[in-house]
Amino acid sequence: MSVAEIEAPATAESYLEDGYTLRSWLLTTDHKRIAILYMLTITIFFFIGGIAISFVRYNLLEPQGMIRSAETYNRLFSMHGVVMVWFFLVPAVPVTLGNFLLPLMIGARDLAFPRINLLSWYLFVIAGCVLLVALYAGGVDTGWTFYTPLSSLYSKGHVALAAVAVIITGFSSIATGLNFIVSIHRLRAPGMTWYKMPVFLWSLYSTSVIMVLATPVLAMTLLLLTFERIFHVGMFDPTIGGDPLLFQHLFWFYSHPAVYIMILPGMGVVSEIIPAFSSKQLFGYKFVAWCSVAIAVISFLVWGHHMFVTGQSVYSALVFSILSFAVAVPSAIKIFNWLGTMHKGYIRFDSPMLYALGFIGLFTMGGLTGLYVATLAADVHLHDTYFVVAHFHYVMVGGMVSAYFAGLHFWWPKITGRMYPEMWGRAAALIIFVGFNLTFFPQYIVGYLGMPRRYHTYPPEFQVWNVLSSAGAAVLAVGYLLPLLYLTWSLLKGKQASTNPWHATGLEWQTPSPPPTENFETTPTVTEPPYNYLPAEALDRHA
Amino acid sequence: MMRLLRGAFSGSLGTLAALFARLSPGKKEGIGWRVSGLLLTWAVMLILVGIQYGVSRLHFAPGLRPVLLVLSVIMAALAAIVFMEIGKGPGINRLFAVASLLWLLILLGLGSMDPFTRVMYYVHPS
Amino acid sequence: MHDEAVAHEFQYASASHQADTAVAGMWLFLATEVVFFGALFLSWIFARHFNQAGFDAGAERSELEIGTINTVILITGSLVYSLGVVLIEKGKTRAFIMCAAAAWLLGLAFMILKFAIEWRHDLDRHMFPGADFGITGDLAGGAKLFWSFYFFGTFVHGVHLAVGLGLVAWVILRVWQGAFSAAYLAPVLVVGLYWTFVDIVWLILYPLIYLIGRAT
Amino acid sequence: MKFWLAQASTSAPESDYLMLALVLASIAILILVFGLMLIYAFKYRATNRMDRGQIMKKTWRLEIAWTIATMAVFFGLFVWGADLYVRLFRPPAGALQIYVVGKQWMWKIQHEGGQREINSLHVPVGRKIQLLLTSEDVIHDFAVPAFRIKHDVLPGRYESLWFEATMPGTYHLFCNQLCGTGHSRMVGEVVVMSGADYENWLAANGAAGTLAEQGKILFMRNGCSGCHGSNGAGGNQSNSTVPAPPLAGLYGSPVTLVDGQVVIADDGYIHDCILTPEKRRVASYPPIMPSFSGILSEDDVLKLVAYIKSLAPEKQL
Repeated sequence: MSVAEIEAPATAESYLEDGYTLRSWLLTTDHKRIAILYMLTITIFFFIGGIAISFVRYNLLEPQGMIRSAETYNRLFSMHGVVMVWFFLVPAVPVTLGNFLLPLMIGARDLAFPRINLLSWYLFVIAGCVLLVALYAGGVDTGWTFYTPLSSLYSKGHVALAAVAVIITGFSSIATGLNFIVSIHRLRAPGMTWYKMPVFLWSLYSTSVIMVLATPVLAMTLLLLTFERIFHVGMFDPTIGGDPLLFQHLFWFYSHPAVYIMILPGMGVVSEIIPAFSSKQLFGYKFVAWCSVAIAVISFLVWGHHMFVTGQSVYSALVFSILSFAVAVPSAIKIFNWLGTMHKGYIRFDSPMLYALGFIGLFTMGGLTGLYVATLAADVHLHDTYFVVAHFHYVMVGGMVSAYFAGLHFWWPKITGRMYPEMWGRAAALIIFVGFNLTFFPQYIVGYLGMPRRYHTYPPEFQVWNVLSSAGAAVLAVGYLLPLLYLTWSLLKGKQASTNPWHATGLEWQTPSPPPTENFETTPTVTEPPYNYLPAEALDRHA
Repeated sequence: MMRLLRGAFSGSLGTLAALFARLSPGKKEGIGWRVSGLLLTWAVMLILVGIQYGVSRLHFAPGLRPVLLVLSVIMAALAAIVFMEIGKGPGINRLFAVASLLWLLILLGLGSMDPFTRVMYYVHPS
Repeated sequence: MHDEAVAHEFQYASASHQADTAVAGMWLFLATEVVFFGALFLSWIFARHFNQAGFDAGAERSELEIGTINTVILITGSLVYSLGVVLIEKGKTRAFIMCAAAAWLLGLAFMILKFAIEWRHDLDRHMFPGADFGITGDLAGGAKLFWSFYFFGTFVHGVHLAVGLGLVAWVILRVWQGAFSAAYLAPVLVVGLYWTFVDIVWLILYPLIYLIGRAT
Repeated sequence: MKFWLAQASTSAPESDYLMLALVLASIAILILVFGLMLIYAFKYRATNRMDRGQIMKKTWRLEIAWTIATMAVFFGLFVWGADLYVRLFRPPAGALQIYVVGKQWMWKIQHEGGQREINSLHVPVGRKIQLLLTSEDVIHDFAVPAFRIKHDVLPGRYESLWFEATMPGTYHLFCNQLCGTGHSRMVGEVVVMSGADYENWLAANGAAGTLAEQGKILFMRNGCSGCHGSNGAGGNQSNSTVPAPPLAGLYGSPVTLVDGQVVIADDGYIHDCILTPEKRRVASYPPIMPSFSGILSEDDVLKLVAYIKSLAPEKQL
């Protein structure tokens, strides 16, 4: 079957030309093709989630709500949350850029378990279909957090279906993480020591650790929830002495580290782009690399900070609060190291760099407001208000989506062999930055003023901020539609890309764009440290 | 340092497996000693289950509860070391196994901290 | 004929490189299973901590004898499969098939005892925590929690064992066909790891279900 | 358009100082990060061919410096926030107790004098108020932004939350935990009044007896008196058929449970004894107390608790 001979075919035709039938795509085990399949799938989900939230922002234009039914409104924001978290943010960078680049970056021909990789995409698609069935049947109204006993005993939405969808996509995520970890351990090319790996791989490794060790807990939790939902009795049922807070503990044991599933790969992308466009080595390589691991480990120790006002033990709250501050330290270190990389560099402002700088700015703002909600007494006031909404959107959308776009623009020539129109790329980066701040900065203020999350109607004094936010959302929507248009355009009309259009270092830039099916004609031997940028050369190049 | 720890860890597992083999009669090489190692482990596990069952029949004191759990943990460890041969193969096998236990500890430790320290509601002595 | 011993997927340097990697992959998968069941164990801690009397009263009604026999069966199943691995490594393919078949039958015996006999017995005694639950009065709540844990936990474990039965059957078939042998053992080892792990999970569930609640 | 939020409780200014510190720290860091980013972007643009000089190489000292600086700031913030938090959730002495029951989708409030209101809470200014919160169905969350307080309201247990209002006025009361379709309608108002106005309000809304008096009626009607005696004197062979613990004087006193644990009989304990008696069974009595879960609503339990409290001699602990 998939057992092949050692020597690869000598013809180095690109992976895109390796068969044009639907079957050659749907049954492929090539990590690069699977990355493309994933890219198409998550793009669909990104826009499904986007449409749902457009209705939400539309509703909030008026204090009494533009949408008449509160039930519909609840289902819209719940669907937005479920789709965006599990079907876009969690998979986004790892399964697309990660899948495509990991073997290239370690000098391997594929991942360790190519068929499991394909299986993980199929699981993802099946999960997506189950979710769409749930959506078609009427959706869920519990928010993406599925808190019991609302979700288990009271909700009239299709909680069990949605939970099953999330469980399945969880297994897809576990399969991906498992593949990445084993590949990094076992398939590095000769000479590719741990400290010669690009930081992107360190962050993918850390992300995979979380995927592999946190996701199973979510699966078990949602199975328990489904059991309780079906049989009307279970471990979270307060009427028989079950503890609804147990659900929150288990849920956040996954879902807090999951935030770092979303952000760590983004940090990895930025750690590649900043040195490339500064023509300079990454400042403090070992610190940045180990900070990813530290974030992954500490992220497991902080979940209780979602529960400071839920009736959790005060002692637990104290422990979780101080650990939450601890997890912010490595993030801060990373930001300083990126700035250190820019220092005395030769900085170019191509679109990937603009997105990356946008990431640093927005992520800093998101991270700083994370301190507010990690501070116990401040969280008492801010918990479950729009402040929290703004905070995690700054991290996950301002940070993560910017980083995804940065990476997409950076490696687009490698993936597709085409260049996109640079001016459009820069314009979109700016529009997204402006639109994003217009959308979410007002939410910090309205949150501090007390507006609760997930409100279908609200007191009129909050209207100004909500209208501002909705206006920003319209700008943001334009910003997100633009790349869809010009990147698609580039596939048809874009200029042919050279092997290394950005003059970047790294193994992936030494193989043709797009790469051949077997990635490298002969397995490379690595001798150089990563980010071996020579400023003098850069000077000549731009002279 | 890491290498030393790793060496010590896999070494001790190997010793434990070998110890079980040596304790048993039979040839020290070939299939013989591995088979007798497996059989001996199995016998030890059966004895432990026997103890667990016997104690439970006898309506034991509440203080013995942790002991019953510890017996199970010992059996699980024996299964991992002897049946699953955790000492063999690449070192990452051990790394993964240890990581899973560490994360299990985090989950159970930090998770149960809340119920064990929670004051359901306390009235200040007014 | 294709020589399985030297062929391997093109991202690997050698067949043994690939085989070792497959085993490592299984270990990592089992690590995910540890935290998966860890969540179940945490729910046990919570439920029992807040409702000790009721929870233990529920546990007292569990079938200690069947549970103990099942524990012995699973331990023996792991032993037999491990013996088979030792034998096939020495080229004794037929002996492996005997061992694996015995392990499979033991697994089946567990399933029958657990779901056809014990579960039916439990259901007959109205132990399912539904409308006509057999334990009434003050302790009903905690007992319901116990029996929720029981049915859910044994079900999830049973699903794992069912998957194990499928895998062992597949290994027996492939060894029979000559696809796996001493020269190419990775799938045999990988399935063996999973098989014993299902046993380990039961070893932990056993005291949680049958033993702890019986203290006086 | 509102830019600032009223500070209407004693903890509000404290919470705001903490917020202010956080805002100032964030602004300083934002200026640093954005400033460096913009300066570097401009100064070190590729088209600027100025001599870069020696590139910074040694990183350890720098890395450790900013790691320690960050940790120090963070630790300070942690201590500050933790201190206020602990004080916020430790119930004060001598507070006026008010019971709050959340249900889909309304707030039911009961005063000690028996006055009841829905979706509004009247309190006097300048007095410590302790809220005892519970829910009849899902998890709700009682939040008053102007007081900077918030706590989840869980089914099956009491939560305590206290505040001292400092400014008469009417403030928003929100449910902050998604609780189903009507979540955004589960809002109300907190009316802070002067002491005199509050007394007038209490008098004008006088209910059918105090909470404890209403509880006494329930005590008779639900058969509690059958075992515990008509005045909560306790049961023995002489005055009732079954032995049951006396309730007079129970409140606030230590109780020994079957497992040897000693607890103080507080609101939560009595609540549990009525609804889930098996959970914390008292020693030296047979386990015959039936559960009233599903028979008594949370409001009724409140009244019973208030009645049992009223049987305790005035204790000065």
